[in-house]
Amino acid sequence: MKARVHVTLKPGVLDPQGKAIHKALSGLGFETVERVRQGKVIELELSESDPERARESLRDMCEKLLANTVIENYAIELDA
Amino acid sequence: MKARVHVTLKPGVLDPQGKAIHKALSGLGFETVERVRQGKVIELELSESDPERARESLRDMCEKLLANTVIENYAIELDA
Amino acid sequence: MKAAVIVFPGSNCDRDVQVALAQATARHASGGAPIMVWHKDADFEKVELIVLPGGFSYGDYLRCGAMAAQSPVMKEVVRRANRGVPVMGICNGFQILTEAGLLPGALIRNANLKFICRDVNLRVETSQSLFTGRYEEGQTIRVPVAHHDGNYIAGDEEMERMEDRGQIAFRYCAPDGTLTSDANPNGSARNIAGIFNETKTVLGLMPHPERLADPALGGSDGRPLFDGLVEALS
Amino acid sequence: MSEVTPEVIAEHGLSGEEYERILGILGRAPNLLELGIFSVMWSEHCSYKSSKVWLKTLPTTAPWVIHGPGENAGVVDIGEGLAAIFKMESHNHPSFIEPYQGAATGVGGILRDVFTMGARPVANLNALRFGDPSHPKTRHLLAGVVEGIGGYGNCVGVPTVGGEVNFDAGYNGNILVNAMTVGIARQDRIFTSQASGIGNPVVYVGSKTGRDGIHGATMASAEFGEGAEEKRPTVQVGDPFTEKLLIEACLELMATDAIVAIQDMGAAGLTSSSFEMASKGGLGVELDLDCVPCREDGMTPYEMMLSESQERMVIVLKPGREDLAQGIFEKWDLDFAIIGHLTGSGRMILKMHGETVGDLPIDPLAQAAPEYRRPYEDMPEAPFLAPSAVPAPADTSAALLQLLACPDLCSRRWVWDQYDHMVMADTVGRPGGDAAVVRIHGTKRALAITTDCTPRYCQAAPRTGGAQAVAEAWRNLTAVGARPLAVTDNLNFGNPERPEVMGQFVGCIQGIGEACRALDFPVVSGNVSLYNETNGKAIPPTPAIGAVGLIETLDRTATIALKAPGEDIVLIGATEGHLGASLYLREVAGRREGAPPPVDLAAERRNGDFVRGLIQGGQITACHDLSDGGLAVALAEMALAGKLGATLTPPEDPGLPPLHAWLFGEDQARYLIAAASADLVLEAARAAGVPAAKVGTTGGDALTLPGGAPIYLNDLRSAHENWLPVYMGESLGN
Ligand SMILES: Nc1ncnc2c1ncn2[C@@H]1O[C@H](COP(=O)(O)OP(=O)(O)O)[C@@H](O)[C@H]1O
Ligand SMILES: [Mg+2]
Repeated sequence: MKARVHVTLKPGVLDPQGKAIHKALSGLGFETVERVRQGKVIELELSESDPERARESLRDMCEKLLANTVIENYAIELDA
Repeated sequence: MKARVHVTLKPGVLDPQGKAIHKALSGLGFETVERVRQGKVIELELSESDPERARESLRDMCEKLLANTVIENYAIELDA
Repeated sequence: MKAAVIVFPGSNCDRDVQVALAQATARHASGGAPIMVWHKDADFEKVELIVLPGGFSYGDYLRCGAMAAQSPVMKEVVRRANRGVPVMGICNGFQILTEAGLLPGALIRNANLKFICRDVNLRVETSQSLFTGRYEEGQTIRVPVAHHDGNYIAGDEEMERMEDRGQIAFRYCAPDGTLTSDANPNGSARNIAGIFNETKTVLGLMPHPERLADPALGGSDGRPLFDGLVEALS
Repeated sequence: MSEVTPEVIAEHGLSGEEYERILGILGRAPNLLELGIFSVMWSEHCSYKSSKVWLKTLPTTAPWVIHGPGENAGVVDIGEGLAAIFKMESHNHPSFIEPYQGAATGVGGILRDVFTMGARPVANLNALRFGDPSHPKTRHLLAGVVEGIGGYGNCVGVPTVGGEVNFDAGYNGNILVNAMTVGIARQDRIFTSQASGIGNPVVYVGSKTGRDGIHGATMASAEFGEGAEEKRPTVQVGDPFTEKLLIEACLELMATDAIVAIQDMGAAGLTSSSFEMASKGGLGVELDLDCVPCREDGMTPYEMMLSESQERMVIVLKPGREDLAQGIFEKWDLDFAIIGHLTGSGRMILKMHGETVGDLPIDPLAQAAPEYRRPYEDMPEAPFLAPSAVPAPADTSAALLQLLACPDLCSRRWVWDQYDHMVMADTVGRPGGDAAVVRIHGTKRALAITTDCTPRYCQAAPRTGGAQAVAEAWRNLTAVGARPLAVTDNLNFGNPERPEVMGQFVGCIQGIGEACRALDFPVVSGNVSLYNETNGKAIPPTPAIGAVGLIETLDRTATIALKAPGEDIVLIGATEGHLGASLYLREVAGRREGAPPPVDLAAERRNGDFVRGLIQGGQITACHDLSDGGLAVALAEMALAGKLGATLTPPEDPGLPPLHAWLFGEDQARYLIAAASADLVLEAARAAGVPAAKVGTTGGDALTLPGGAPIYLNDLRSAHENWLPVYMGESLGN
């Protein structure tokens, strides 16, 4: 089973990378850009076939390692 | 309009981060994990309201800045 | 005094801090060089001080310090820290301490997105700790930084609590001790370079005192930190 | 396996004549795998076919040389049973295509060459050449290369302590990224790649093999043209974390008695490493490709043998030591696999799924590697340009400010701030001085390290330029009080099939050889990078010289910083005011012409030995060698480093050249020193037959030149420090 975990900064947390990208895009003349935030996406392949168990184990991975819940949120997506 | 750009390594390109995360997850006892790849997700807010023009401008941003097309692929998602 | 330096895969200042501690120990007390503890050794001998060294544990992949914080030895470090054994994390060690929850807040990418290696000036915010007893409050010292992710952040309330409890150990400052944004190499909130836990038994700092603890290297402002620790713990 | 057609042969960069030779060696047609192996082994990159005959003319021996060229890196005796092991290598083409990864893997590769021999790497340097600052790609390439070098070196925990950066339109389409590593080993623990012992296991360690950089070695030998960027997928990604583990694991294994021979997998990966080991030992090797750790499914023998995946090594173990070795590599979380054994057959036999997929004779292939004596044209040396033919500036102070702020002379702080130059806590002389000074851990001794080359001199007069590069490296080591020991070179040139380019190559090598001989400064390792061209236009000839010297005791060294007010400044060496090919001529007068300053090797040696004696005798307080920009620039750099002003006064001497030539001329074999009093120094110089003159005094907060208003150090500093950060689009003051 394939899964994707999105890890993004919590609202309000400073995002130096996003800010720099925004600045660089403006510098390149992309004037329609109003806000940029950068996050991570982690793609996993699991030998687990039960979606419930997969989701639970992914949640556990996020809490323990994949996200720093002090500053980050995560979202889990399972491939059907 | 909100948009999300996923930037991932091209298939076959070494992903040291993914490799290390995989090892760390195994070390933590997550034995169902078979493969891990790490990518970036960039969330943007655009003042553009025309989806076609937005998509085109995002493609341009990816080619010029957001993705390193030598080793990375990108995918654009527009929020309805 | 006996100290332990924890070695994670990718640590690269482990020897540097071992040398600085060994020299301080030789100057003041017996006890010999610190022991080096491999990250898989969850069980190591009793020590008076635990040091998490700088470097790139696990390549700094995912997030700096994240994987190291989950390694077997860290469970033991957390247990001992909670029992009051002094712990110091330098640079990557500081990042590991925040990831392990022993210190509040987080260290994110430098504001200019670049790795920065240079001497900076630090203002010592308190001399009332095991670690800073040999400095004077308000003293300015010169110590190098070398990091990519040293931009300290914490929530507003957390930050106020830390200020109230005197948990700020060091701040980046101009040579005359004033806190300016030019003196802040990485964008850290309130120019913070190092913090304590509530009981001031755990210290995390981004600068590397072990790199200027030997006059042959062009300065020794880092030395009192090691001397003070050895003296306090012997 | 697909068929070997004439197109396939051409794609592999083999000429018809070379293919005939292959048929002769095999007595049959090669299969694709075998053809691939021939192609990489005979590529310019691996075989040195165009340069070999000339490299042989370089001096390579001295009583202190332990291993000269022929090993992974050169080895010299540094006393106390220790050896310095070092080499420089190019990663030019990959860095142009993907600057971050290209530069990063360049650092990884040169580190492996050094720790393969048993050394702990203690210092990295990098010699970089970029195109014109106004070229649209330059900024991006500079940013990526510097970030990549830092990204790799910082993570492995080896300080990056020095290097050089030049800008010239001649590199617009072909930048140069040359990386150097210096390591330290015990003399009784030096490892080589010479295999021995029939039946001994051949072991693979490190990272898994992927489809990285297949044809990379061939690419590095092929000229750039339109569409070069299409070759992108061959880019390799470096994993410095794995490299760090590999260093520690290899050094741990090296402390045991388990290793017979060891070799990193560099260009042409498993092919050239296993070939080289067997060939040096006069043996054969049989590999079972089913055992090679692979990152991807379904990899073919061709891909496995030609992959350039990074962070991998091949080791021949003593029999019975497999478990010991495996334990160490597993402790460090690295792959470990026994992939074959040595044989007495003299052949390389490759097996997969129980079948022989390749069978090549080792010695004939190695010995029959093509060697070309390519035709060359002697390159005429540019004519002498009289100082009086170069206009004086309206204001010498303004000219100095302009020079100090020019791309080739401005401060490189923006670069080295991104490199961890202090990790390992032995960096005594940080970037910014003449040579980096790295303490030998646990001792009071130190290595001095530098890289140097002045391509505009090499372009104007290859032979003089080659000699000058060596002389400048020697001078930089001397200026910190070190005894120069040996050289590694990185010869970057265009297409050797063109006689003009070959002429530049030959001229530079001759100059290098002369200088190395005269200065007792042998070449112990190096690398040649040819075909640095875009659309038929070659880069300026760039023979980068890396060099290492020894400081016996750290309290007898010197830095460039002025130390105290009221001291005398003395110029050592003769000044004729050579402005040909100088930076003053280019930047201030806007001209590029004339011969470079002549290199008088006897004077170089005499003056250098004299200065080193002063430093070792503790008689002077600061020392700086003179090079780009001449006297005025050198003094400005000393003032900035010491945060102390100075006043420069030309001596009363009827033979003095015109003032601007005296200030900015680039005559060689010169040093500026500061001392409490000039008298003793001048007297000693007279006794030694060394030209010396008092030219100024220290003090104040400004630099005062004859013929100009005083320049406050703050203004001097902003001129010097701001160009690079401003160019890179950064706000200042941070
Ligand atoms: N320009 C040179 N001068 C002296 N020795 C050289 C030069 N170029 C290459 N060599 C030597 O030739 C040998 C092979 O070089 P190279 O193929 O670059 O090494 P590696 O395969 O370890 O990368 C090395 O011993 C190297 O030091
Ligand atoms: Mg090699």
